[in-house]
Amino acid sequence: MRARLDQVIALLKGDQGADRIVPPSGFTVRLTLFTSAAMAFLTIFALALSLAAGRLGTSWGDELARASTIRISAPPEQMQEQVASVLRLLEQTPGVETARALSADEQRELLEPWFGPALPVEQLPVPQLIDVSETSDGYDADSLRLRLQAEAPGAVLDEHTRWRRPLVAAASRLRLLGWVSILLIGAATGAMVTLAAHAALAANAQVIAVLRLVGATDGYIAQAFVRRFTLRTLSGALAGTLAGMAALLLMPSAGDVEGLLTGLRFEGWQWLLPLVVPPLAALVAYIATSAAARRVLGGLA
Amino acid sequence: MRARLDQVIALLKGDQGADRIVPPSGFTVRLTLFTSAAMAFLTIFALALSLAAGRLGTSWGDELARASTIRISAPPEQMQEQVASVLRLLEQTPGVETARALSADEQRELLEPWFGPALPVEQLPVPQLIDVSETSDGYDADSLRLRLQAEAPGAVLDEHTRWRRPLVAAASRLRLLGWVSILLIGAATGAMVTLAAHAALAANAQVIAVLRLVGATDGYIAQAFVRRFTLRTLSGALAGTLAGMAALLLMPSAGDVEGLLTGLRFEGWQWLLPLVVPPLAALVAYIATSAAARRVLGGLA
Amino acid sequence: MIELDNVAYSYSGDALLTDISLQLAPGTFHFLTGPSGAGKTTFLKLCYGALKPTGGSVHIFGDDVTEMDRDAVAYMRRRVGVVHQDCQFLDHLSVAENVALPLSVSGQATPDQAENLNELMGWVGLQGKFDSLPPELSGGERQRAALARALILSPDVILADEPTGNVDWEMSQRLLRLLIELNRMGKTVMIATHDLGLIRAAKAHVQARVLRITNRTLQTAGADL
Amino acid sequence: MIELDNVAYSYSGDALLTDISLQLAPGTFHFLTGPSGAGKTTFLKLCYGALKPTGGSVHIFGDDVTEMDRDAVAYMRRRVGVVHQDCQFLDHLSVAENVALPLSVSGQATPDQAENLNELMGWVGLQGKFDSLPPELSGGERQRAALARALILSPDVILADEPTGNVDWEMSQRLLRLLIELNRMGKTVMIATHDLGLIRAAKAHVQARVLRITNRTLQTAGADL
Ligand SMILES: Nc1ncnc2c1ncn2[C@@H]1O[C@H](COP(=O)(O)OP(=O)(O)OP(=O)(O)O)[C@@H](O)[C@H]1O
Ligand SMILES: Nc1ncnc2c1ncn2[C@@H]1O[C@H](COP(=O)(O)OP(=O)(O)OP(=O)(O)O)[C@@H](O)[C@H]1O
Ligand SMILES: [Mg+2]
Ligand SMILES: [Mg+2]
Repeated sequence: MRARLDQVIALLKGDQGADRIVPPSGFTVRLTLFTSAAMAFLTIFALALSLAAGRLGTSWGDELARASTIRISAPPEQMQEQVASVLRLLEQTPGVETARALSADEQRELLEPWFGPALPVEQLPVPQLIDVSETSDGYDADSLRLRLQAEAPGAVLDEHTRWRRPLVAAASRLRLLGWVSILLIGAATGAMVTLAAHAALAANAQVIAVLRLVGATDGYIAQAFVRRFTLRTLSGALAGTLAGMAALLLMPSAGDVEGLLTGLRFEGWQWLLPLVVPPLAALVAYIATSAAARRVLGGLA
Repeated sequence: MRARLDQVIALLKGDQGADRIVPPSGFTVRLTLFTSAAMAFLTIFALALSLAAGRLGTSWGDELARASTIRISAPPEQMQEQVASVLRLLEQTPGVETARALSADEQRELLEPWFGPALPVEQLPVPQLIDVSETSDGYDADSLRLRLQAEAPGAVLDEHTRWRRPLVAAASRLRLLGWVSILLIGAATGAMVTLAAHAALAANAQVIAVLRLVGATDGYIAQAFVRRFTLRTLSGALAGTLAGMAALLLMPSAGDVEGLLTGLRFEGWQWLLPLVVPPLAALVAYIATSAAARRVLGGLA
Repeated sequence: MIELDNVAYSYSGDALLTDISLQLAPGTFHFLTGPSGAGKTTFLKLCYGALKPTGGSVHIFGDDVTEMDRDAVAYMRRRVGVVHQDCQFLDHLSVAENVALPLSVSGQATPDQAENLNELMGWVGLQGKFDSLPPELSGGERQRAALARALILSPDVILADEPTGNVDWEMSQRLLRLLIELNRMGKTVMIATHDLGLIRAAKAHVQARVLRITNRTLQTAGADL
Repeated sequence: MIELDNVAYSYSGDALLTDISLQLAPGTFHFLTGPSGAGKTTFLKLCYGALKPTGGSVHIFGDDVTEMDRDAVAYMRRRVGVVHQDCQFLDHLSVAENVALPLSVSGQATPDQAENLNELMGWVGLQGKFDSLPPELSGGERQRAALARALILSPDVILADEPTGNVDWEMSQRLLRLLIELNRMGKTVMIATHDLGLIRAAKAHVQARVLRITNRTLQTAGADL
């Protein structure tokens, strides 16, 4: 561990001499720089998409309120009995948190916009409403309907916020898609940085052969290349990340719409999340270049 | 034009001899192959996302049904008059397509689930409902409310499908995002293929110098490289495209949910759309390699 | 065939060569000597259009080098066989394919060239190396492969830069005989070398003119050899 | 210093070298000759561990080559100065930096080495080329830079593969004198060359042994030189 740490410190300090042995520029280096920048940029976008989808799902889920209503229409003499049996039934139903019959006042309030405040609810054949709130798992609506039919023929289950369920599902698929994109982009970044490092080492085969011939150890040669490519990838990814974050900041705000789609951006601590991207890219580059260097060196006497 | 065509035909046929002068493999070639494959894969995903978002927007938009209701509560003696004035007002409102007062039967039907079929609608102070359907542009709800207040104090505007509007906006933003991703990925692909081609040509500087020395013309040398890289990019992009399409086919179907989020996939003729990606990538490679070859050759005597 | 008229050349700053005039007539045989770094390679490069003179004018087969476009240079090179001092090959092609490269590149590769190739490979002692890759050749074998490649198109002019730097005495005699033979067939030959023994040996068989680069200019070496 | 015991080597299939035994004692001076393609370069590569023998054993400074790990080979190379036949450089570094490369690579680069470098560059006639880039050197200048690079670490053994293939006679004498001087200081020197004149010239100044590769094995050349 200690040796590992020393190695990392040596990597960062760099060795003036060792650093010069790698040709300063060239297309392979530029390629590495650009690849990591572009991939970081795309990663930031995918990350923002995932987080936005996550927020969307949460906010839709909250508004779903997990509430439904049971409406019992029955002749006045049977009403009391049916209400009681439905409440009993609901108490035993898994997935139902609370169930409560609305009072006459509450029912009048609900009907007020339709009939005005003067409506004599008690004298009309108004059905009795039961407010049901679910647990987060929810109940099985179909089986509840069947049992209601058996116990209280006049009861109708009205899942008035059910329509939001597909939206929540859609949001969670969107989030999944975002994470899949991040994985894809991450894998592509890794593969491309690896290939770019390989290409660079292949292009510098002569440099490596010369160094080996004049008595450089494998560690010395590998470090020079690893350092160069790790730093290039780091700075490329950093540039890409910053550009991505800037682009997100500049995205037009959706204004009122935000209530539902809470915008393609980071919020609060999430702004720290993209900062993980450059070190990760650098880590990939470190591993890729080390492996590539070992491979190329292994082929030399 | 004719010369251009001959050139393309020559490119596709290839010259057995000329083809062999480019080293058969190497990291830069593999890099080109992989880059174009990965980028095509991502492009397919972004494309599917855009199209799905587009469909989502359309289907939400359709369900929005562009309908609202005006509820008029008034003493029976004023009812007729208020209904008439509201209908008159609506006729003059821009954005309203049709407006129609519901008949007593229709109203009873609406209330039936609440009070049963025996409800004497005519004898109750039931408000009169007016069904309003909008043009696709929609009307200005706030100004309509103001004018209603002035003309018929008992009228209440109920935009019962307004809540879907933000969803449609969200879907269209998602579609925009998809197209932005495609643009980004496209630009990144172009840049990466360009850099990979440059890197490959730089790595093959000796080959080019030798060919030039033994009397090969610029056209001969350039064509060998351009052909190689165009074909590699084409096959890489083709592989990536097919993989992307296969991945989309394998995506779990959302079942019932589809009503709203019509799935991340292509439909009908849209399956032809991704097939545009490989030729486009090949075109980018063709242009990039030609330019790079001209540049490298220009530096040689 | 090749005419230099008051040519000067400088890579940067100081002139390396000045005031050089020379006519390479068809069928002549020239040696070029001079200390290391005098400009022999530079002079040869002027002769095959790899460098454009910074002063004076060079005509190759009657055309002014500074006025040739890139394709004209490529076509001209098919008539001038050059053996470079640091001979390079396409490392992924076999030696035989490398030697035949000028044929493929100029679209003259035909099956009946095979015998020609065979004979040439035999002359330069590479019979057994047809299918080797260039990195598997020894230093001297590379030079000989480069000479064979320069001769495969049967060029009118042969410019060889230290073609015998890495081969033993017998082999260098053999290569010299090949060049003398070609000269007898009417080719113009110019060999840059620092091997005075080779020049002496050649003088016994052929009417050779010895040029020497000293003091940045070209001089005819006297009978001192 | 370097001991070969019954060494055989084959690249693939047929053996190129067989049955070679040799001891390079400190302070000795050897020439290695043989026709082009005989295996001189191969033999030298065996001596500095670039190739591992396919038969027999090679000991360098007492260690068996086949048992050395990669770092041991790297450290060993700092004690053996090698001039390669196809000398290669880091093309983006100046000639002076290239010559000093073994110093930087072994962590011995100190300011007081500057004078040493200066002197060495003077000996090989590259005073004016400190800041040139390797591709700007002439063929002979490259060889001399390679020799300087091989000597900068003041190695115990110097192996040179055709170090005078591209330089004129006076310069080759100058380089030979440098090597003889180093040999007098106790270094072991082995030069592969096909230039018999060079060997003859050396014999006047130093007790040199001439080895010849013929029939796939090493023989001591007699007084025929
Ligand atoms: N591309 C270049 N840029 C700058 N200087 C150069 C370049 N090429 C050669 N030179 C210099 O020009 C001089 C002559 O080089 P040239 O290769 O012509 O010598 P030469 O006579 O062939 O020597 P040798 O016998 O060693 O091959 C040398 O001093 C060399 O350093
Ligand atoms: N990597 C390799 N693979 C296969 N064969 C090789 C390889 N390197 C050299 N050879 C063959 O081994 C033989 C000896 O090569 P080597 O380079 O040792 O010769 P040399 O004596 O140095 O010749 P020269 O004087 O021409 O430099 C040659 O015939 C060569 O073709
Ligand atoms: Mg030269
Ligand atoms: Mg050799």
